[in-house]
Amino acid sequence: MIQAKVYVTLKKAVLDPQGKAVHNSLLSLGFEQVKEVRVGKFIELSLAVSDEKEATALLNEMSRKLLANIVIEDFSFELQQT
Amino acid sequence: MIQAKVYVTLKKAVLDPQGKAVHNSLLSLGFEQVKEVRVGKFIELSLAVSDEKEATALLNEMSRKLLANIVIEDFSFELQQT
Amino acid sequence: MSSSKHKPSLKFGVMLFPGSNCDYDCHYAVREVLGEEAEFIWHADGSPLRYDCIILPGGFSYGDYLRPGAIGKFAPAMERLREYAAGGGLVLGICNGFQILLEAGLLPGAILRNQGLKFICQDVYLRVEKSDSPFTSLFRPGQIVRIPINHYEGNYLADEETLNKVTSKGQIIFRYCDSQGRVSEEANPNGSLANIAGLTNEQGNILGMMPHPERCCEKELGGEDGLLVFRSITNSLKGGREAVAG
Amino acid sequence: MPANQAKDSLLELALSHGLSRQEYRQIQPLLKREPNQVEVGIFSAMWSEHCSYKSSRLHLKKLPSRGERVIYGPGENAGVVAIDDNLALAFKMESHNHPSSIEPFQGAATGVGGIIRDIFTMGARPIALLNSLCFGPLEEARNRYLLSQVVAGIAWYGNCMGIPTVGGETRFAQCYRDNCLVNVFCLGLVEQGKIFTARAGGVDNPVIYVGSATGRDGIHGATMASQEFDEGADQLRPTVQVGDPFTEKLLLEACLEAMGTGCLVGIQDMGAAGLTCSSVEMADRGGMGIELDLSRVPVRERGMDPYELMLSESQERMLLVARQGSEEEIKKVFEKWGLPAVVVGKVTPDGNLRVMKGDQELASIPTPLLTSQAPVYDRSAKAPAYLDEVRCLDLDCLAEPKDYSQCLLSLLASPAIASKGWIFRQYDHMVGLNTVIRPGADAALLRVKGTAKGIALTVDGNGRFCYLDPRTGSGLTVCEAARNLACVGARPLALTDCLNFGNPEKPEVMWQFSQAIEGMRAACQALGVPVVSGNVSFYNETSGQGIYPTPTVAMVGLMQERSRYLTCWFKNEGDVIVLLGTTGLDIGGSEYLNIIHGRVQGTPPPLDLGLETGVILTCLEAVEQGLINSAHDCSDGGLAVALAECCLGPDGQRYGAKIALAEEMRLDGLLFGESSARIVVSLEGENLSPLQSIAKTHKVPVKVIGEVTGNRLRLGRWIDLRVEEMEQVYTQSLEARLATEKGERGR
Ligand SMILES: Nc1ncnc2c1ncn2[C@@H]1O[C@H](COP(=O)(O)OP(=O)(O)O)[C@@H](O)[C@H]1O
Ligand SMILES: [Mg+2]
Repeated sequence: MIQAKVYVTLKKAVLDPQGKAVHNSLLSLGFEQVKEVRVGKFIELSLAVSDEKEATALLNEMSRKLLANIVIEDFSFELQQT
Repeated sequence: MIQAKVYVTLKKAVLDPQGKAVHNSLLSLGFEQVKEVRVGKFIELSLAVSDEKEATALLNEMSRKLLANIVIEDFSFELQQT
Repeated sequence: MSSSKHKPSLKFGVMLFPGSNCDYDCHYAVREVLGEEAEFIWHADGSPLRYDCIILPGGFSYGDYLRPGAIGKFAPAMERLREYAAGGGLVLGICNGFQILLEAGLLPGAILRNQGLKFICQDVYLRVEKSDSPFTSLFRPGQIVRIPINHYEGNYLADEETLNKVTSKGQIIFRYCDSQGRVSEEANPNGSLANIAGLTNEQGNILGMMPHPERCCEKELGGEDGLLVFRSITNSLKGGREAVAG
Repeated sequence: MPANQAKDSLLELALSHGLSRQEYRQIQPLLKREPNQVEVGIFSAMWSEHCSYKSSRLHLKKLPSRGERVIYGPGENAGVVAIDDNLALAFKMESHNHPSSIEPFQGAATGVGGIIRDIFTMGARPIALLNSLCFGPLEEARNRYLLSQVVAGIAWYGNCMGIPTVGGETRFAQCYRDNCLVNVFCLGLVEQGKIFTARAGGVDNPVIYVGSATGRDGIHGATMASQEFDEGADQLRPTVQVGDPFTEKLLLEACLEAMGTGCLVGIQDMGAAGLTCSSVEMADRGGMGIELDLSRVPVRERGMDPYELMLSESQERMLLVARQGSEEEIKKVFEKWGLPAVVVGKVTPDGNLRVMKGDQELASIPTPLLTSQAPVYDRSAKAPAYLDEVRCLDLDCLAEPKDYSQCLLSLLASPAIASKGWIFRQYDHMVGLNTVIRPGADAALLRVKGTAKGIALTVDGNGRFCYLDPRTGSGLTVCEAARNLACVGARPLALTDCLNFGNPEKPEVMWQFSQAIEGMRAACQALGVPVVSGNVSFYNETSGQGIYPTPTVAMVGLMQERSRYLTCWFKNEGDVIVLLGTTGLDIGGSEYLNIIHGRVQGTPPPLDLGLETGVILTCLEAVEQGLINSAHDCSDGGLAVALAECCLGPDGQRYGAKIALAEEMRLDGLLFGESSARIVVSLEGENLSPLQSIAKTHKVPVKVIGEVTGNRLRLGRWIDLRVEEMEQVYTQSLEARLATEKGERGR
């Protein structure tokens, strides 16, 4: 079994309305130390796979096809054997 | 400057409709190896703070107040000096 | 109430995804108001599509989970839609239908959460940027129309190259404007790039738009501007015999 | 475990569910043996206030529930009322107050999900939603957070379902700070021959579970709604349920399709107390028993025990009884929609709820013990002491405002009065292609496709009036709802209510409750409006602090010829403005007194049911004869606010007015007093005399008070404002207050 964590984030060049709103809220709550906020997705998957290479290939494919919209988003992931 | 990554996830016992829908979709795309999917949030913040202790305290407070809805969500974070 | 003054001669298909919720409304607008035939296309049905025009209706296919349209794009019927569209068939994607077309790569760009982050249901003004498309053949160039929007995610985005391309190729069909036709930031309800409310593919046979024309096809519901979209479609399909409105 | 220690822990369990010791002791003699843990759970849930109506039942019986058009009254999942020989409307309102104060977004969302299931359970396709919301003042961040999250939750669920939210109401008072009210209403359309009820029938017919799998959500939910909060309410949190409108949409379509197969005998949604309540109610209504096998129930989590399975309140689930042999056909329908359908039991002849796990019997209870033999209380009632104090309002000590224009602007800016556009813009109010009058008017109007008919909807409540005098207040609430319908031109058909009160074990609360029922009964009888469904929410208290007694009423009206509908806005320059009804010195309990003087005092305006009926009928007949161009009732803010609102048409269609009033009383009373039974209408001069003769037959005073003209509202010498200025204040105030929303949860 492999536990995977996929991070999906908006591309740098894309304005992040949600991040901006969270930033504004944080500022108005007095957290002035916050300089930038970006909001992305964090997807946890359990894979019935033991080989990390296989898992990596699968995750690349899943992310490209579904988990991220590569027109506007980047993705990355981490694996952990369990 | 500290770069923080906050992970917000639904509590274990809480229904994750989004995760369920993504899981079903992955299955029907033929990714039968996927056994579970949970969808959470991934928030990246830049903090104009140099002390990690201070950053930790801030992040705890921000998460509790705004970033996570602690009634149904858990959060965790990682720091990185930049 | 049905305005079917003539015998229906055209057949529209309305694609039904799990979670679509404007499917009946589109069906109603086509049959009862426009007076043409309409049929539902079940998402899981993979048989070839034989229609004069296919509508991808609004709603929340797959709950809009992950991203609007992200899951719907894999439906077997969508595979058929690609073939149908490649053969030049007319496709109208409304709201969630537009989002699915973007996710499927049948239209350029992507949609983000509204700038204000809130759901918006209200009438907006649109300027018709191109009146010689099959979807706008009965509009006057630059005509200002009023059609409701209804979405969380209508904030259209594309990279610079794409924007230049869709602009220069005349793919932008509708832009958000004010009642005087001014395309401005104030008149932009959701933050869309260049106030884009609707655009086509390069071939011009697929239109995606956030506003809901099916919601304003009858006076009783607050306006008939939306009907002009449907009438334009039938007009083009029938060879453009109808005269341009007022 | 020694026997009496086990008994103690069962008592503990019952108490933790909110049962009293005495109630717990009643179980053994009824059952004629000691209950086990699962049975105690089942008894506790079914005997909870929420499921048993034990404190309210005796009072609810007093409400008129019959009428020529009533097909189903209270006792079903929703009331059903005929609108012609073929079509009927199913509707009901329900509260989700407690879950919403714990988690406002999900609490409100699952409230919407629940009421929608109640409607399609009847075989009706839901076509409209309403909501009634009460919060603490918006000055406090926590209240702004609650309001925005509740609205977002309702929007998320309703919008995703594709059911338009066409109206609602939103009120504010300090007493709702820790107990916000979230009442949601749903209406569906059904052909009379296709109505379903929640009855089990036919021995050995399969009981089928459909929808989402069962998790540990909301265990204790029904009992949570039957308990006061204390500061330790946080501990109740793990019970929060998360909604899945996508699954509900599939469930809706699948259930309606399954109903069309002719295979279904009965159907019931799983709401409060989940599997327990749904199976007990189905069995009981059908006079049958039900046997369930828990090993077949679809689960989301591992290791759930029978107690949890029976009491889980996971959302988006239904229980069906189908004809034997039709299992496969039913399964096919649900499969098409991607939903599980699992036979989990069967109908039995013995009238017992029997819970099995494989071959092992876990519980066996005759259902009447859980329903008709559940405790019923005639709780003692006593007028609260606060009344003497708050009811005396010495007008001589009340300074009259110096600047009435400013005063009107302050009222227009008050969140109770200001436009709720910020809220209803977030609701899809057009899907379904039926919305003829959108939110923002006195009542919403839906068309009934294929007919000339229209259905008008309104929801009203007035906690402040009810606090000062629950009987008059609730009567006035019913009248206001009927008046709102009359203003668009619809005749009242029937109503549904949510009765939101404090702790019924307090005699003062019980007094408020019984008085409110009295007022509602009287008004319903006078207006001829039956109460066909409803819901009671008690224990809206935190640390002993209760809410205003707040009966909320959603009324449904019918227009035979909807093309004649009216809105409240002035239509033509030069039209004559007329006031139907009479103005008394009614400052008590008014929004003016509250906002300008910061007082909640006095007595509400008198309830004159004869005049109310007359004014409503006058308005209706005038609409039906095409005599008038606009109609708007006077409510919060009185005549001056009503007139201002008439000027502020949608899409910037603004009209001014010049009004002359005789100074027959204190000016603040004249302008802002809230005398009931008043409607402002505008019409062409030539229609004045026919209007007068209609009014005469109903003994309704008619007064010409002015004319539609220009772009200012001029009210005597006292008020002179540019309509544009009023509009700005009116349309932007709520948003401006909420813009200070920092997203903070504020706890
Ligand atoms: N205040 C009330 N007025 C009239 N009828 C009521 C009232 N409260 C409850 N009822 C009726 O009692 C029955 C049980 O209500 P409830 O338990 O809330 O329904 P459900 O089980 O569908 O949630 C329903 O038919 C409801 O219409
Ligand atoms: Mg009104």
